[in-house]
Amino acid sequence: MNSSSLFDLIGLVVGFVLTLMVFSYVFGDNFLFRFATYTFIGAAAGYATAVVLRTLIWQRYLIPLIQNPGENFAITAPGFVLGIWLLLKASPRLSRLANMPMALLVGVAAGTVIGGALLGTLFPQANATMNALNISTRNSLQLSNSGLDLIVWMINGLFVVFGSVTTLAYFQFGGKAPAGQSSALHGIILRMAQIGKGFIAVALGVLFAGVFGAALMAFVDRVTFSWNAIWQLIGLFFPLT
Amino acid sequence: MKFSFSTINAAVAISAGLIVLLGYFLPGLEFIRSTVLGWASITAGFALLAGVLNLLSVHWAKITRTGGTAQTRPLGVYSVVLLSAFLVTLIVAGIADTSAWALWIYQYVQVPVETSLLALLAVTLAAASVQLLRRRFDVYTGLFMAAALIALIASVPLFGVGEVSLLSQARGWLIQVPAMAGIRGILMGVALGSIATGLRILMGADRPYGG
Amino acid sequence: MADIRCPMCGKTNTAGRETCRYCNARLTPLIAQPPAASRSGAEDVPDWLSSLRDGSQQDLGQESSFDGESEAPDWLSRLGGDAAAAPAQTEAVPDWFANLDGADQSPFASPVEPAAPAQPAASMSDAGDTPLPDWFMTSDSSNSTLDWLKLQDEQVAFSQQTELIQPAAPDLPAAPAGDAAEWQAETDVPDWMAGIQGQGDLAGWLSESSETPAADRFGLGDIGSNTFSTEPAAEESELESAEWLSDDQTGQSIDDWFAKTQGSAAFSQSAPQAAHTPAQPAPVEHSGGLPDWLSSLNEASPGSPEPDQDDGSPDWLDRVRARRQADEDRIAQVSPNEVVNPFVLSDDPENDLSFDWLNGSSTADEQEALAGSVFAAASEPEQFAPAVPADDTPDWLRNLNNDFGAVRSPAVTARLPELDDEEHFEAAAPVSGGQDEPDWLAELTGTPGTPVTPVTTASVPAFIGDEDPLEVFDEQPVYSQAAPDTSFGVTPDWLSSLSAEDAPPAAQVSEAEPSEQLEPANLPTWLEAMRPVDAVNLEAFDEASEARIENAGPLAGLRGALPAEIAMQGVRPPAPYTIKLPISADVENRLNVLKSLLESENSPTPQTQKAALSSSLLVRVAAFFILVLVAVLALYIGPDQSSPVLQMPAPAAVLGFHQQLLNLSSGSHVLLALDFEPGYSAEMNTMLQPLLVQLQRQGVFVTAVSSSISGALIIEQAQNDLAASTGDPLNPWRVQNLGYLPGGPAGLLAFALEPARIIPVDVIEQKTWADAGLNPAAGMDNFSLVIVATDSTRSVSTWAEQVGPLLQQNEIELLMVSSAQSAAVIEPFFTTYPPVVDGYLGGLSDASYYLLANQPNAAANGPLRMYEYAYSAALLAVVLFVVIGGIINLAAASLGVRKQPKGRSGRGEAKA
Amino acid sequence: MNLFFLSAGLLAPVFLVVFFILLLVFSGLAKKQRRELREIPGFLQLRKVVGQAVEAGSRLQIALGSRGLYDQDGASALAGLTILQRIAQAASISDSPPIATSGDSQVALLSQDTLQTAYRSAKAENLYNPLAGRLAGVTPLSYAAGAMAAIHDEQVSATIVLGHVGGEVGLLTAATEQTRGQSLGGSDNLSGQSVLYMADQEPIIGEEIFAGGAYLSSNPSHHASLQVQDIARWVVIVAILLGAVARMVGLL
Repeated sequence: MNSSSLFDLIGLVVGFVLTLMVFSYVFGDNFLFRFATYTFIGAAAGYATAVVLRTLIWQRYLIPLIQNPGENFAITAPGFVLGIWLLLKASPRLSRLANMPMALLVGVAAGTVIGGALLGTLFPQANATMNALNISTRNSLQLSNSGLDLIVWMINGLFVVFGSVTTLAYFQFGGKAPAGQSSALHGIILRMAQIGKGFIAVALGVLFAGVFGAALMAFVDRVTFSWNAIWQLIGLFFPLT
Repeated sequence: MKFSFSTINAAVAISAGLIVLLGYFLPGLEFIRSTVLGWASITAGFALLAGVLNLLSVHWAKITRTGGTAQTRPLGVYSVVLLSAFLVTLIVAGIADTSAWALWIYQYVQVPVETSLLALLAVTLAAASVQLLRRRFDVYTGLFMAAALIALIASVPLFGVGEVSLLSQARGWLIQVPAMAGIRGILMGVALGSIATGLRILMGADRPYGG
Repeated sequence: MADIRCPMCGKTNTAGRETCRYCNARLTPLIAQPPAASRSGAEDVPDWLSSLRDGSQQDLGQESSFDGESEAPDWLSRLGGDAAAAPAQTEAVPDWFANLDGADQSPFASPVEPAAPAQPAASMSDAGDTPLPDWFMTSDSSNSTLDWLKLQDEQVAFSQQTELIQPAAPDLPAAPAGDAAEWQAETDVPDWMAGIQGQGDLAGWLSESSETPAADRFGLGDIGSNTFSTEPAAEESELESAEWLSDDQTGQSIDDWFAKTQGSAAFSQSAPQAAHTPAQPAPVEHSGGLPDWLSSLNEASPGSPEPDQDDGSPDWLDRVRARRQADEDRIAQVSPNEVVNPFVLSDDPENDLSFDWLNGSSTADEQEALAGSVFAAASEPEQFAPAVPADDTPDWLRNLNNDFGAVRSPAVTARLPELDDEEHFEAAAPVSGGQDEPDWLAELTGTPGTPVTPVTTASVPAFIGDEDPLEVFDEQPVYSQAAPDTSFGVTPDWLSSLSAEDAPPAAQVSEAEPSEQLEPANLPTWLEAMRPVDAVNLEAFDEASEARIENAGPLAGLRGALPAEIAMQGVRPPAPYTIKLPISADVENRLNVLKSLLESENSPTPQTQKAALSSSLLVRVAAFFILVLVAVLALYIGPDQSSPVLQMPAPAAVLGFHQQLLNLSSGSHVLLALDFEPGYSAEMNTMLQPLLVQLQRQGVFVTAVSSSISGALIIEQAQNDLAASTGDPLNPWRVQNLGYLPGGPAGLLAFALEPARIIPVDVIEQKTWADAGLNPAAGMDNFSLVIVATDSTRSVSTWAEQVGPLLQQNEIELLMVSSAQSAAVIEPFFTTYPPVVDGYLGGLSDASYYLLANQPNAAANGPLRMYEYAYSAALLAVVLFVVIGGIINLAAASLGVRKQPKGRSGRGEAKA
Repeated sequence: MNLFFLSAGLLAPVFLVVFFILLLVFSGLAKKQRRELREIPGFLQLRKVVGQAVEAGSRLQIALGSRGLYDQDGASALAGLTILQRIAQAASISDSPPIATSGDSQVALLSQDTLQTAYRSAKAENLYNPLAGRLAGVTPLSYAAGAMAAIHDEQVSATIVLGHVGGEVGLLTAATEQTRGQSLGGSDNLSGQSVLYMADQEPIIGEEIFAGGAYLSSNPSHHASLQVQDIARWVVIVAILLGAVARMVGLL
């Protein structure tokens, strides 16, 4: 057995044992689960640290700065200063001195958030909703133009517009409550909000199915892995002639 | 002194945010915007180091905790495990972050545990789904469960039966019409909230950076 | 008003003085204000006390008009006002009377002594949460006493008594109901129960009871003999004296005091009939399975559920009440002979028949007997003195010798010949088991062969029951005559005065036996057993030897010449069984149940939560094993290779995806973004393999990047999987691994603007963009297609929103390979116009469609098919599990709502 | 370059400027007069849970999610930090102060700053523990595992999810159930949102997570932002309806 296959065999056993350790949580929190998860958290953090130190800081920032200072100085040097300054956050006493780099990060994040939300989400989604009843969009999807299909498409389009609008209306926060009514939402807004909540429930249900499906796929993968590991180990110790 | 510090921090945050934001609309600002993004990107890398130091200090504190109760004392053992795994992986991946050893750790430690956690999620979600209607019994929960079950059962050909066209069409309609409408509404609402949150920071009204 | 004897110097002081004028020692206890108030007419005097003063002025003639609903003061007025009523009073006399008495017995008592009455005194003065209702409950006994006083003049034959029970039976609930109401109104059961448990000695107290001859704890002692019920009290006093003395208002002290009061009441009522009834399971369970303070609760509310409805008294109390109710029902049906069931009737404070044996006490000798019984009863509190705070030595121990000196008093022997008529016997018969029954009756009923003995032995603690009736009854007069002093020696003046004023019969007896009056005999036979010499009935020996005249032999004609023979008759070895506990297995089981119930009340966790938690664990474990089983079975069976993979037409998104890949020319570059976490690699790599194989076949160069920090390894793993799947690990075709792209969407946007600047080199081979045949300055224009493989909805929207517009402007197509959980989010970007996403694979099903479109063989038997097969089996199983489990759970919840409106499911109903 | 990007390029700055001006105006008005807000059960539950934790001396965990700041994820994390400040102010006097866990280093550092600010404003800075704001894990699933460990180790009575966390949040809710605690909150991540909708008694949905500041504090800017969001909402709704009709009839 060469070394690589030995490592793979050890890895197979390690992976199999770790899988069983994590599954033990089904019966409640226990030492095995903790051991596996803490090992995983430590390994992930260790790898992330290695990637940041080796790949980011050394390979992508320092080497280019050393090789071609003129071109990279404007970006890399201030970035390094701010980064090292930020490391003061690791010290409880000096933490407050490192607020400025954090302010930079938060400011950049705020600008990115606004731009992304406006140009990336709000306008594209509003535009897409407008197109729900756009016949040219339908043509671009090469769908048949038979009468029934057209009616169905139209109804679906109305559903999409109505659903998007009512869902957006559901989030209405305030208003002026009429006398004798506690809720700030009333009348048509309340009705729209109630309908919108139904669309939200359906949407989240579909998304939940996706989450559940992905998790179930992982479960099947673990069972498959364990099944193969068991047979491999059996074959190793009790070779079938 | 404190006042000036907080003011300077707020000024930095607002100016950086405005530069990045205006860069979306004013072509002339693209270079300075990418420069600021570059600073932030490098700083974010160091921020990860600071965060990892925080993680390590939390677990170091658990190991060196004095006067821990019988209940908290075993936690030190777990923290030792975590720190050991951290050091081993750091050394292995520090040499070469795509070395055979790093790949081995990834393949036989990280992937099995992560996938097993997801598999565990499947079990807990199944158990929680069974008790959902008991916890919250209303029409919206009914819609939620109905949509989830239809989308789930029709995501692959039904076991032992094959594809059921009605289920497939129902799933397709759910995803393309009501679910898409709901998702769009949620995304647009989130966008509005995000814009307001971002603008509050650019106004200096919110200062999560400790200003 | 009697003078007060100073407990320190022993000199008498005039009533009303608080301190001794000779030694300045305190004469009246600090807390024993009622007597002082009753003398001085001070303002804040409890009602019962003020009415008591009125009652003390009443003449005896009023007693006939005394009704069953009368209040405590009335019967208190009868306390000393009427000898016939005295037994009733003694029923209600709390043990602190006995303490007082004990104090009087020891003039050199410790200074703690005056504190003895503190507890009950405080209890009386604090009616809000203390035993005013208890007084009422005990007053029931007095009321019952008065009921039977109405029958006092009738010469009642046994048969007549049984008839009298019938009209009495309907009256049972009446007064107690009222009492229960008041009791409920003025006491808070949970509070005092908490108080008891708070003291933490109830359970221990019960277990202690099971180990000691504390028969009275189980009511048997009450039913049986007050003589022996002193024992547990003394033991308890030793165990709890600290609390007892220090605590004057806690529920424990109050209830304990009340318990003993009731115990004495139970005794006084039940004792007379004890002789007639064999041990019954119900009474054993009722009186014996409960501490007497609990049985007193039951007595307080026969047939009235209020207490346990409102005060939340525990279930076991209800059960006991239920059993008790059943017993009452049974009584209503029993034959006259069974009617005088001492246990059942003794439970009921209303039961006036318990003293029917006194009905015939109009003749002089019965007056004596009555007085005897009166003071026997009056002496009971002494037996119940729990703390004996006066000093550590119980009274009976101090008066031991006097007791023996008192045995066989002339008064008793004088009465013997007078007992002649059947009526007396029958009238008295019911009492014969009791300790306070008249000795004249005792001697009669004590003869072997009468049903008395076995019955008594069966129904009282072994050390009582196995006593020779003769001996048991022989002791009675001692108590009788000692009673007045022992009970009222140092009682507060208002009481001592009351008792001093009247009770002529008692006075007669007192004259007859002045010395015994001072010597309360309260000797448990187990103590006799410990003192064999004392256990010898010397009096019996003396009397018998003097009475005996030799009629043969040389000593013929001589009286008392050969005492030894008599003496030998008199001498008995101590009964070794006297220290046995007469606890049946039944009683012990009930005791254990009671203890467990009381202890369980300290655990606050609601049962519903436990149930919910355990059920969720059960559901989780069940789901786990079902999924494992189904997946393993599917893997073992495997898909049918011959069966068609998919019949339905491929979705438009898959067709678009397939078409865009086919449009790629050889040598073109593709940017592949692997934005998923390692946990999703199983699903994602399974979906990616057909894509990578296709790209490899078309000779397309792939540059890979990942926004996951493990991205470099994810890409490397995909590369290795590809090599393994193609069976060609040395394939020169390689993916350029740019590794981790930091900064999230902002970094992604920066990368989209200037990719070569953000990630200049390959992380594996350090190849630059130029080395890979890319133009660093061209940026994204190097790529003819961008493929994003992701598991995250956020990643989908980020690529579509941040990079999508740029790609659209540069007319670069964007394809996506998505996990099932993010597939739904891609749809809006695919159906919009112009489409931001030009095609996508969402989940295993779409991947199968794609595989079927370009690699039919792999679609039929590749790993994807196997995964999909096992996945569909597990999916069907889990859907069925959720549906069936949900229905069952919902049904259980709706049932739970009916049973328990405050349950967890109730919240769900409320929300619905 | 189609009509949409052209219109977006023109309309977006206008929309943004109007939004910003309205925000300033309503912030001034909100200092004098507050508008009535609809009831969000999730925030009522949040208040209740915080109150119960303070009374019982039990610990709260605020899960700020596993993603960074640089997009809507960042927005939800920033919103979560705002709510964290309110919760920390309320619970700073508790025997067991709250802990904030996150899966992103920057958010973890910001949570420390936020907690310190909250304790300072509550005049209890000496009670501030820097380790209360911690990085539980560097990847989404390692974050979930770390947060699960915190739930078990720190005797957490309630886990409040306020940030960008995916479907793995189901592991947190499972751990909370095992410890008989409560989980509540919301996420702008649609996968996480769907799981929370299923697992929580009173889920906080989508945009509601950004309203936490207004519902939990009296900061005028937060109330003003809700007013502006409502105005912008109806502008978008009207625009969608008009645009849909216009495109249906071939206009635009």
